[in-house]
Amino acid sequence: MGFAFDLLLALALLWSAWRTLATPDIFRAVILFIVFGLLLTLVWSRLAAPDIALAEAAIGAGLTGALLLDAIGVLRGRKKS
Amino acid sequence: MTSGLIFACAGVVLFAMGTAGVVLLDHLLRRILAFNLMGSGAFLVLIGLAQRDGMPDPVPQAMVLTGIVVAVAATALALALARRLFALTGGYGLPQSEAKDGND
Amino acid sequence: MTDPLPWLILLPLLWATGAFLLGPARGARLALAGTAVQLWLAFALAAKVSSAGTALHHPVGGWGAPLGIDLAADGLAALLLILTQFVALPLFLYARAYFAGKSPAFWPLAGFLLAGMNALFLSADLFNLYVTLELVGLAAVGLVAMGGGAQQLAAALRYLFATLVGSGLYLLGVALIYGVFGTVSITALTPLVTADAPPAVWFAAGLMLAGLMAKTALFPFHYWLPPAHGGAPAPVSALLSALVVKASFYLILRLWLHPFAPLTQVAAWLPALLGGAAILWGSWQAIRAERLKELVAWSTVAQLGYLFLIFPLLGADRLALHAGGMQVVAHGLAKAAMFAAVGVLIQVTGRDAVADVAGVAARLPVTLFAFGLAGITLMGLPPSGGFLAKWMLIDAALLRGRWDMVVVILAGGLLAAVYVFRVLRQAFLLPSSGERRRVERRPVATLEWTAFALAAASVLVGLRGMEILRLLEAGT
Amino acid sequence: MTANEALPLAVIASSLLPGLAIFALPERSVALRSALNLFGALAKLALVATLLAGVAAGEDYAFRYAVLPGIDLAFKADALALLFVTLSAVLWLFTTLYAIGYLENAPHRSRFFGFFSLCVTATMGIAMAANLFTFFIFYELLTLATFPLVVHRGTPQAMRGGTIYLAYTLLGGTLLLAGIVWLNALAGHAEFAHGGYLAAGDAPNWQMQVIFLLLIAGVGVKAAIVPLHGWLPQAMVAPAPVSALLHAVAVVKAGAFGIVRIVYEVYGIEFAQSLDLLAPLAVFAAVTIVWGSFRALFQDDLKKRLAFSTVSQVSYIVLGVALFGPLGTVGGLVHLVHQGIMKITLFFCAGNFAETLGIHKVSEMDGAGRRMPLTTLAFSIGALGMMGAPVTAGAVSKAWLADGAEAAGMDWAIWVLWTSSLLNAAYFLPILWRAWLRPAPAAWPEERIVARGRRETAWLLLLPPLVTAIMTLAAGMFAESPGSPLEWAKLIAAREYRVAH
Amino acid sequence: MKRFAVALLAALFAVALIAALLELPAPAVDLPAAVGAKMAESGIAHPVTAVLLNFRGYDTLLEIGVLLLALIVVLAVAAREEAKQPAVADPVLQTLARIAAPLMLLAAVYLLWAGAFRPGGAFQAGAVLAAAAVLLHLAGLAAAWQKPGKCLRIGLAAGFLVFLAVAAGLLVEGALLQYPPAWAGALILLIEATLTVSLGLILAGLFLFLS
Repeated sequence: MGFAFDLLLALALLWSAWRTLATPDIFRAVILFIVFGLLLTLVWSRLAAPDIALAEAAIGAGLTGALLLDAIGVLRGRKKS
Repeated sequence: MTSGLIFACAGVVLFAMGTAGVVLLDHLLRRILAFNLMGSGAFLVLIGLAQRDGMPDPVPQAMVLTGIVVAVAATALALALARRLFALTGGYGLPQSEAKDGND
Repeated sequence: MTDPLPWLILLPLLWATGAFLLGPARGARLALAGTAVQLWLAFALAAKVSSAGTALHHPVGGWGAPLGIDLAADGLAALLLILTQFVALPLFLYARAYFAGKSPAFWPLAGFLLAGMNALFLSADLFNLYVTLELVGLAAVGLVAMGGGAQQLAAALRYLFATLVGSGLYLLGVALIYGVFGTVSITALTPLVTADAPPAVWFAAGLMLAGLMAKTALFPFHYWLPPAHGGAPAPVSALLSALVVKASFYLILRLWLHPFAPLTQVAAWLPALLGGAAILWGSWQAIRAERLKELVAWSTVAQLGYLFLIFPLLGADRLALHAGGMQVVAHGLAKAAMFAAVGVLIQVTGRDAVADVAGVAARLPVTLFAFGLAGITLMGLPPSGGFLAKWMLIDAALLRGRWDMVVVILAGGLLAAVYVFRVLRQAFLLPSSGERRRVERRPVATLEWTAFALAAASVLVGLRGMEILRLLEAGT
Repeated sequence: MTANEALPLAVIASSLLPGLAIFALPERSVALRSALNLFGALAKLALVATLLAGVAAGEDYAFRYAVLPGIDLAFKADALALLFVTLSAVLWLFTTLYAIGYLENAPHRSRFFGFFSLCVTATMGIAMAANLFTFFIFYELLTLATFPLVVHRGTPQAMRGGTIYLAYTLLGGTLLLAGIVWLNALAGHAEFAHGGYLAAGDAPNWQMQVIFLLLIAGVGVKAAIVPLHGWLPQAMVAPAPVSALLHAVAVVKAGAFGIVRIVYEVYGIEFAQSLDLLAPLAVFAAVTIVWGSFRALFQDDLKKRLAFSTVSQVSYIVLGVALFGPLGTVGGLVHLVHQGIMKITLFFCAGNFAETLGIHKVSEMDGAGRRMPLTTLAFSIGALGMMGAPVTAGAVSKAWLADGAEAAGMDWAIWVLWTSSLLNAAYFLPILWRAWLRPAPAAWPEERIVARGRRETAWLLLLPPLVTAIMTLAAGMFAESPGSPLEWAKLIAAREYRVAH
Repeated sequence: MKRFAVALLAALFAVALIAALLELPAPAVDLPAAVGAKMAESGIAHPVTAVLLNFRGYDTLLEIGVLLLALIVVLAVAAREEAKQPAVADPVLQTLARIAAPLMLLAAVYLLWAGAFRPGGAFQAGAVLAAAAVLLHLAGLAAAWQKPGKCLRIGLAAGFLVFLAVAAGLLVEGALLQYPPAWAGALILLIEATLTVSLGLILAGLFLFLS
């Protein structure tokens, strides 16, 4: 059971990572990256590393995602005007 | 196969993907994303391999915490540079041949 | 201050933070005072290492490896510490006059850079080394980006990605090492790594060394260096070319000698091959370069090549190690001097094409002298430190029958002469009458003389060869 | 440090320190600069005189400083070193005087005299180097110090000459370095010794031969041995005092001196002979002697003609070295001095013609002897010396060389000497004929210094060639008296062969 | 072509390395045991925090340096960009932010306190603080930051400075960052508390100076 879940989680993680790089739309890529970060949080808790899970959620997915989204906001704003 | 080893293997793939991404992609934001994937891959290998016997190991966990903070610092720095470059040139790519037309 | 090791790391961190809080004017004063003390500490450390004859250890936190992190200083580390502070001090004087209160980010970034390098030289823990690598890399990128022009930002980003990939590879290597051995302490690892280590260790060694080579701009990973070093403000270029690339080279040498020695023998030809290619390709590009700073930056690519020639020659006679140490010192001093001199040329003439230095000999004799003296070191002409390095390198190559390397070394010296004299002969040329009317800024004496002092040191260090080698022998 | 260690250093410092001080002087402090120059030159002469007296009395002067493990920066003032040191020190004094006069009101004099002093410093180092490592250091220093002098005028032609000079000399330096390090790796790091320090067992013969080739090619560039002579005629774009320096005091002499050291004190004359190295060297020297003289025939540019003459004359020294036997050695060594004195006279005079009247070409020399009799007289003495006319220094050299060739069983070398003498006459006599016997033109090409009273040109320009011309005659007439260059050369040869046998 | 080559290389690398990972001997050094043995002396009950701030506290010191350094670069580069107005105010988001921000502050305090004996600590707490600031900004309740004034600068650097000061002060008695066991808990708490504030400010600054 644990093995199957881990395998599935690992595959989901790799899939989200792949989509992050391969998606043509940069906005979706960033969203996928945040998804990747949340999946990674799960992985950390599976690995009995709750400290990292917390940090990953807050910093890895949260702050980095916000930074990237903001950067895209600038990108889009410029393109429109 | 323990979860540690599974995720370590996933980490290797992630690292390879991320590295290829940093090398191949043109869009700066994507390269930054790829760099983050690369770092996450290395962290996974570190913890996964160390905990391949299933026992938690606080030492690599602390190292990864350090690594995550370093990675976010690098990401912020890269974004700051990329955004500034975007403000100056209007593009999120690196000019192909620079240093030829000295403009500084 | 009983033990100089931790202070060499804490001091620059302290003055860097101080400079961030207090602004550029007071920051510069803090930096100069701090670096002067660091220089003194580095010499004190070298004296201690020499008299002890072995490496000094400092267990951070009192735990000792492998639980805690150890600082360790042997002769090689002491030599690089002295070099770093010795080059940084005049460069900071130079930078203070160069920036004249502008560029407030320079001082804190320079402080972090120095702290990172000192920490790197002293660390005996692979993961801690990763953190120092990032500290050095990000500080260096920040310094390149400080100029703020599109060219500089693009160069900084290129550099950033190169350095991040480099440290990423290194980090994966550390992860593998920890996975296999359960420790990242170099001291603890050294007896554990043997030639029949599992393949993952070979991977780790390969990844770490490759990552560091990318950071050292070894051919063919050199592509990021010329724009970054050629585009940054002159004091920054000097710091980067003289010191920062040496930090990652130091780490390569360190790892090569200590934990990975049983593994690396097989592949020693590879860095040497790449180094040889770097010498030829870098020199050729320097000969073709149109801009002064580009020329000097390409020369760095070439000169770094010599450092990698030593790997197949390392052996019991230690000749190659000595040659490497000498080349690091000589090139560090000379390249700092050369970038500093070129900075003056560009500031005064307002242009940076090689063709624009025509007639400078008459107006900026001190600067030109500095350039020429630095050039002597780069060409490896006597009595400079570069000459001694080349002499020992040729000697080591001959003793092992490596004729191919002798030819490359000699050819590299001649090619260096071509690009150095390309500038010098232009400078001696009388400017055409139209050129002479150009409005020019007066040279700042501090800039000229710091460049000169560094250049003179790069030549005179050749007379202190024995001291340097003796230091290298202590515990390395 | 004892006095015997300090003296060689003092000889070097006596030009190095004034040189460095001169760099720091502002352009307009003419008097101070000249004073420094002359003080240095005179101090050096005094020091050299002390050394000469000491060496004649059998004193040893040596200094060493460890640079690398087993490798020293080492100086020794032996008889051979002093031959060259004395020549350079004496000629430097006159060249400095001449240069002060020549460069009056010219720009960048601080730079010029600074490098000028560095050149002599390097020459002293070359002369007193006690091992190949030290020799190489100063040999390369000489290259670097002469480059700014060659390009001093800053014109495109000067740049071209300078670049060619550099290309040749740096390439030569590289070969020399390769040879020295190779030799060092094979035979260890040893000092020059009478009779050489290499022996048959040190390495395979072919390696010894290749190293010899590398070393000789390295120093042969500066000695302008054909086919490595291409830079010398190009470098004549430099101002006249620099030409004097290149041709007589420092550069070509350093090359020739290097050959002497390598043959006698690295390989040893007997070992070199046993490796079959001397005969090829003699052939190269002979070819150079004839080829240089032959090319000189066709030069209309006066300085170029003199330059090709140097190519030829310097190889007399090499020929003497290559002739196995003490007679040839004496001939070669004494020519080291004689050629310097004679050639410097010629270049001083050429400079006077150019500075005073704007004469640069042989075809413009008509009647110069009437306008400038003293200069032309000095020139004539120098030229006759070069031809080997009796009573001059040149005659002494040639006589000893010819005897040496006979003794070594290389009779063909005598024919080479005769041919060269004929060619010398063929390119010098027309100049003398034009200067003395042809009528002066209505106007000189560019008259700059007007004759006043009995002085035909500035006295600082006139005095040096007259003195060196007198020395040319003295060295010929009093060759056998004690203290003459010939006697000193005999002393050296005696020491080299005493050990060799 | 290049794309294909790099992808192939990466794939080969991944396969080979995974193969190498599957057969590994047991590690020669057992660090978890060493950590366990010394926990009592560390002054902290939670192993990860003990490693982070005591056994390998030096890594953390340098890491804070990296973060501060990144902020300095962001300041140097971003200061030239024109100031941006707060984002368009969204009433729902604003209400949410008004409620969430104080809660997040509480959470941060909890995390900091918890770090001594269970998961949590200065980093997580600082990150939550930063998140609160970012949320307020996104809700239009806080403007993006301009050039930092003296107070803000001191706030940004305080954590690092206290850490440095403790490290330097401890040198008088022993090695770098060698806490006397009796004082370890208190000193680490002092460092963590100031670090939380500074980390919050730095992480928030990375966002707020940029936007």
